[in-house]
Amino acid sequence: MPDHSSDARFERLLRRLAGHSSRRGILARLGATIVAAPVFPLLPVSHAQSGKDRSVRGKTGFARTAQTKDDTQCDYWRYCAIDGSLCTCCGGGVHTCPPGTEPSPTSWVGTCINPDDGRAYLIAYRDCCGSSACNRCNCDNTDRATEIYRPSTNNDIIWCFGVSSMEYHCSTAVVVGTAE
Amino acid sequence: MPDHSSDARFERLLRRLAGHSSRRGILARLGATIVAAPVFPLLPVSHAQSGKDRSVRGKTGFARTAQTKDDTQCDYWRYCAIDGSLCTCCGGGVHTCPPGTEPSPTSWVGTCINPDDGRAYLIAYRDCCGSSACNRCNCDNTDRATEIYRPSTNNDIIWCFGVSSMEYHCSTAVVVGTAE
Amino acid sequence: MGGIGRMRQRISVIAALLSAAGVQAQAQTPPRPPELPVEESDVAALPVLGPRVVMVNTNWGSTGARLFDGDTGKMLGLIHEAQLSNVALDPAGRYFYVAESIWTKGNRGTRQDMLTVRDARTLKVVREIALPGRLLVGTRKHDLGISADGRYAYVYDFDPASSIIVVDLVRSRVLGRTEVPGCGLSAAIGAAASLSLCADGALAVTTLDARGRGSVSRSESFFSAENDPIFDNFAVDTASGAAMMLSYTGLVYPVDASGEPKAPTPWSVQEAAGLPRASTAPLAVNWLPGGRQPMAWHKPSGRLFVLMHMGEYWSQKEPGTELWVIDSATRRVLTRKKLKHKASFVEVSQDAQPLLFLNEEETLWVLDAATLEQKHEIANAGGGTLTTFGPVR
Amino acid sequence: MGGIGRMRQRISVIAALLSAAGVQAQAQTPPRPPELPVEESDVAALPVLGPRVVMVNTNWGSTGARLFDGDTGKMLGLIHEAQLSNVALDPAGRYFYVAESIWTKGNRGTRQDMLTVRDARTLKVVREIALPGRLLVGTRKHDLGISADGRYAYVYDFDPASSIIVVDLVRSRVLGRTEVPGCGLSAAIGAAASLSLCADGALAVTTLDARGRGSVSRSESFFSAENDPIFDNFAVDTASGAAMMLSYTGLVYPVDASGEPKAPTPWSVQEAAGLPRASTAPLAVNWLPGGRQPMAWHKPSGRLFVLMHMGEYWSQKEPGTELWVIDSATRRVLTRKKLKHKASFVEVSQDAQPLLFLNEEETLWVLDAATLEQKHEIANAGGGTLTTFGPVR
Repeated sequence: MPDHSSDARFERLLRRLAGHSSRRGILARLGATIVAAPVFPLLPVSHAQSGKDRSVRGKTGFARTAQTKDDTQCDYWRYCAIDGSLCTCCGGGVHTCPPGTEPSPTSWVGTCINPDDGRAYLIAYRDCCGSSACNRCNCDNTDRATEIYRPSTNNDIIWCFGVSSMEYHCSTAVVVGTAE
Repeated sequence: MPDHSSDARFERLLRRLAGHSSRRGILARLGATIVAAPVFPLLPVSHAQSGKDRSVRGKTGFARTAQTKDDTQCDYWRYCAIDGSLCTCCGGGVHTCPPGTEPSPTSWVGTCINPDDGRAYLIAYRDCCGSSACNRCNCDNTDRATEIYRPSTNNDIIWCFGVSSMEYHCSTAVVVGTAE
Repeated sequence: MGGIGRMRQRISVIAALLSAAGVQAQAQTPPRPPELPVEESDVAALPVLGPRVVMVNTNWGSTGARLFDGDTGKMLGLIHEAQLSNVALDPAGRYFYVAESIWTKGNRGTRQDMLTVRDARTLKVVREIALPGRLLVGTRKHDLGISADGRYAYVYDFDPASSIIVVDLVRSRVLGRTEVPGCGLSAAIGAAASLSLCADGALAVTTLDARGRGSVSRSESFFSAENDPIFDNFAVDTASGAAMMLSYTGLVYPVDASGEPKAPTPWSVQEAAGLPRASTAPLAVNWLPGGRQPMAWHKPSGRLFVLMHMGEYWSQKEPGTELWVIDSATRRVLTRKKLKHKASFVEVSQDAQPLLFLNEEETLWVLDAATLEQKHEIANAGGGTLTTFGPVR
Repeated sequence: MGGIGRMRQRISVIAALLSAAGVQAQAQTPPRPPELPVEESDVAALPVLGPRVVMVNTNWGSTGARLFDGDTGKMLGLIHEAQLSNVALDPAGRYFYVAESIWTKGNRGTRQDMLTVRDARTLKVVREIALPGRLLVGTRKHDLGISADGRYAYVYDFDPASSIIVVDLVRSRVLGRTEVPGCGLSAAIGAAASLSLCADGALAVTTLDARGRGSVSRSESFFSAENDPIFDNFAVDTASGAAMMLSYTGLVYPVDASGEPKAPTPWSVQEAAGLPRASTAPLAVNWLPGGRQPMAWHKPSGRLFVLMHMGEYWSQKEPGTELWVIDSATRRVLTRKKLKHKASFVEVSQDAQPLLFLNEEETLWVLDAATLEQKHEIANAGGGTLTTFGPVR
C-alpha cells in the first residue's frame, strides 16, 4: 500500500506523471511548470469514484460494465476517461507506444476501477506522438473528464508536450498508482 | 465552327488548355513543356465518342443518362471524366474556382456529349488549388479516362502545376471547344 | 534541351494532332442550337457575410472552416486552416483570422504558430503574425477571441502552463502574454478584455491597460470544475460582456463579465421543464445537456437552445436527442423537440427571424428557430464548432 | 518567474493535494489480489517483416502506411508519410523509403520533395534525401522503385514533363534525372533498370550505366494507351524483370523486361473463363477487371488473382464483385469466387501457402489464397495500395 501521508508518494507520482524521464531535460522544464501551476489538481483522487463504495450503486455506467480481458475494446477497465485511438490496436500496447512514436512525458489522468480487485487506480493517459493518426479503435470515454480550463482531466487536448513532434498517433493507459 | 485544318485552332486550344494566362510566365514555362512532350495526345478527339454516332448505340453509359440541368450532380453532362469534388458545391461554379483558390493553368481533358445539342465538347478539368480538400459532391467518372503514363486524360493526378500551391480543393469542367 | 529541338518537336506534335483529329466532315443536322461558347476560368469572391451565414470549423481530419448560406443551404467557401486551428471573423468583416500551428515538415521540423490574416472576400493570405505558442485542441471556440472593436486578438496558450497571448491586429504584432494560472480560454469581452474559466470554479477577466498589458481579476468560486464543469463552448456577447454558460448537470449561469467578474446565480434547465434537477449519482438517469457545443443563445429574444439526452451523469459528450427551447427571462422551457438526428453542435443566428444550425458527423441541418421546421439538410458539410457572424460567439 | 516563487508554489500545491486526498482510512477486505504494479511507458519496435505482412498505403486523407500481420490480423505499426506519398521497403529489410512532398507551411511556403529514410525497426527518420521533384498522385505503386540490390531508388516525376529521378541509396544522393518523354512510372527491374509504360503503347526500360546515368530503350507499340490501357498498378518481379500486366478489357500481358524490352503477346481473362473477349462497345455488358490494383500475381505458382465486375466498358475503376483465380501457364480460370464485399485492391503474399489481401474503403480482408476462405476482416485498416514484402511489387 502506498503511503498517503508522505511527500514521497506525491513526488514519486509527479515524477511518474511527468514520465520521470530526464531525457532532454523534460522533467526539469515541464515538471516544474506543472507543479508550479497553482490550481491544477493533478491528482483527482479524493472524490466519489475513489471512495470506498465499490458496489453497483457506487460505480459509473462505465465501471459497472468494464472488462479486464481485452485491451483493444473501449470498455476495457483502464479506458474510463480515454479519448482517441487505442495504441493496443496500432502496434503498441496498453502502456507501449507503437514503433515510430514517442510517449509524451505529460498526460491527462483518469481514476478507473479494476473489476478484478475492486480498487480504483490512477491512470495516466499518455499520448504517443510523432506519426499521423492511427485512427483505429477510436474511443471517447468521459468518466470524470472535464473541460480544458481544468486540463489534467481533459482528454481533448493534444497531450504531446515535451516530445519532438506534436503529431497525435494514439493513446495509452498507464497504471501510475492506486487512488484509494 | 472552328477551323480544324489550321494551326491556329491548335495554338488557340493549347493556349486555352494552358489557361492562356501569361501571369507569372506560366504559359512560357509550362505551355512549352506540354507542347514539347512528343507523345501526349493533348486532344483526344479522334475516337468513338467524338465521331458522328449520337444515337443511344454510340454513347457510353454516362452519356446516355447525363443531364444538363444540375451542375452539382455527378451525372451533369460535362463531368464524364471528372474525379474529385465539384467546385459547384464548394462556393465556385462549373468554370469558377471557389474563393481562396486558383485555377490551375494545366488540366486533364475529357470529351463529353451535351444532350441538348448532341455535340461532343472538349472539357478541360481544371483543378482549383490552394485550400484543403472541399470534400463535397465527390465524383469519379471515367469515360475515356486513362492511366498516368497518358496524363492528359488521367484524372488521378493532382493537376495543380504552375499555381502557387499544390493543395487540391476541387475540380471545374470548362468548355474549351467542340470535338467533332 | 535546346530551343531548336523544342521547336522541331512542337511542329511534329501539331502535325500528329492534325492527322489524328483533322479532316472530319461535319454532319449538318439542320435546326441545331448554337455551339456552347468556350469559357474562361475565373475565381469567385465571398459575399459580405450576413448574420444568416454559418461557419462549420472542421479542425481535425479533412480540415477547413466551411461557410454556408443558411437561406440557400449552399456552401460559400472554405477558409484553409491547419489541423486544430481556430478561425474568427474581424467584427468589421474585412478579415478572417486563423490561429494555426504548422510544422515545416508536416509532423516534424520547426513549429510555426501564427495568426494568419486572410482577406474576407478573396480569402487570400494578407499577412502572417508569428505567435509565441498556442494550445492544440479540437472543437473549442474560445481559444481565439477578437475584441469588439477588432483591435486585439486573444490566443489561448497552454504549454502546459496557462496564458493569453495578446495580438495587436492594427500593428500586426504580439503585444505580450498574460499568465492566467489555473484558468483557461480567452473569449473576447468588449474592447480590451478577455474572459476565462478557472479550475477552482471562478471566472477570470484579463483586462488590457493602455499599453496592451493584461491584468487578471477573478470572481469568487461559484461552480465545481471537477464535479459539475461549465462547458468550454459557452455563448458570449462580445460587445456587452454578457454570457450564457451551461454546466454538465444542466445549470445555466447568466454571466456579466463587463466589469469586475461576479459569481452568477444559476438556474436549472430541468427545473425549467418542470423536472427535478439532474442527479450526479450513478444509476440515476436524467435529461442532461451534452455534445460539444450544447447550447446556443439568441440574445435578442433571450432564448436558449439546448441539446439534451437521457443518460447517467458523466455522459457530457453524448449528442442531443432532444432540443429544448428555453426562455431565459422566465426560465421556462417553451418547446421540447425530438430531433430526427442526434446533434453535438448547435448555433443560432442573431437576426429577428433566426435560423438554427445543428451539426453531427459531417451533416449540417438548418432549421427555422421559431417553428423548428427543417429548411436544409446539408451533407458533407464538415463537422465541428458552429459560428454565426455577429456579436454573440 | 523566480525560482523561490516556484518552490513556494510547489510546496503549497503538494499541501493542497495532501489535504484533499490524504488521510482516508483503508478498508481492509481480507483475500484481495495484490495491487497492480505501476507501469513504465515504453516504445515497441517492428519485428523483421516476413512475406505474410501487408502494407496498406493510405496516401489521401488520414495518411499513413499501415502494416498488418496477415496471420494474426494485428496492426504492427504505421509509417508516417505526407499526403500522396510512396512507401517502399529496402530489399534487405533495413529501411523504409518514403517519397514525399511537404510544404513548409502546409498548403503554402517552400516545396520540399524528399526521400525520407526510416529505420525499418524503429521507424525513426535516419536521413532525408532532397529530391528535385516528384509527381503527386494517389494510389500508384510504381512511382517509386527500389532496385533488387537496394542500391538505387527510382522516383517518377511529372511536372508536367516525364522523367525518372535516380537516387543512390548507398551514398544518399540524387545521381540525376532521365527524361522518359511520353512515358510514365518507374518500377525497378534488376540491379540497375526501371520500367515504364508509354502513351504510344510501348514499354520503356531506363538502364543505368556505371556512373548511374540512364538511357532509355523502348519496345514496339503493342497496346492502345487510349482505348485499352494497361493498369498502372501491374505486378513486377523486381529480381527477374518479369511482369504481369492487365488491360481495361482484360488482356493479360506477360512482360519480360530483363533485356531489350519486347512486345508481349496478350491473352484474355474472359477467354480463360470460356467467355468471349470483352467488347468496348457502348451497351455491351461484360465481365471486366476493375478497381485500383485489380490484379495480384503469385509468382511461385503462376496464379493471378483478378478483381472482376459486370459492366460496360469505361468502368475501369469499378471495384470487383468477383475474384477470378487464373493459372497463367494454362491460361485457365481455376475459380470464380463471388466476393462478400466489393474490393478495389488485391495483393498476395509470395510464400508457399499464400495469403490473399483485399481492400475497399477502410476495410482489409485476409483470405487463404488456396481456399479463398476468409481469415480476418480488419476494420479501419486504411485504404490504398497493398504491398507485400518480397520480390514481386
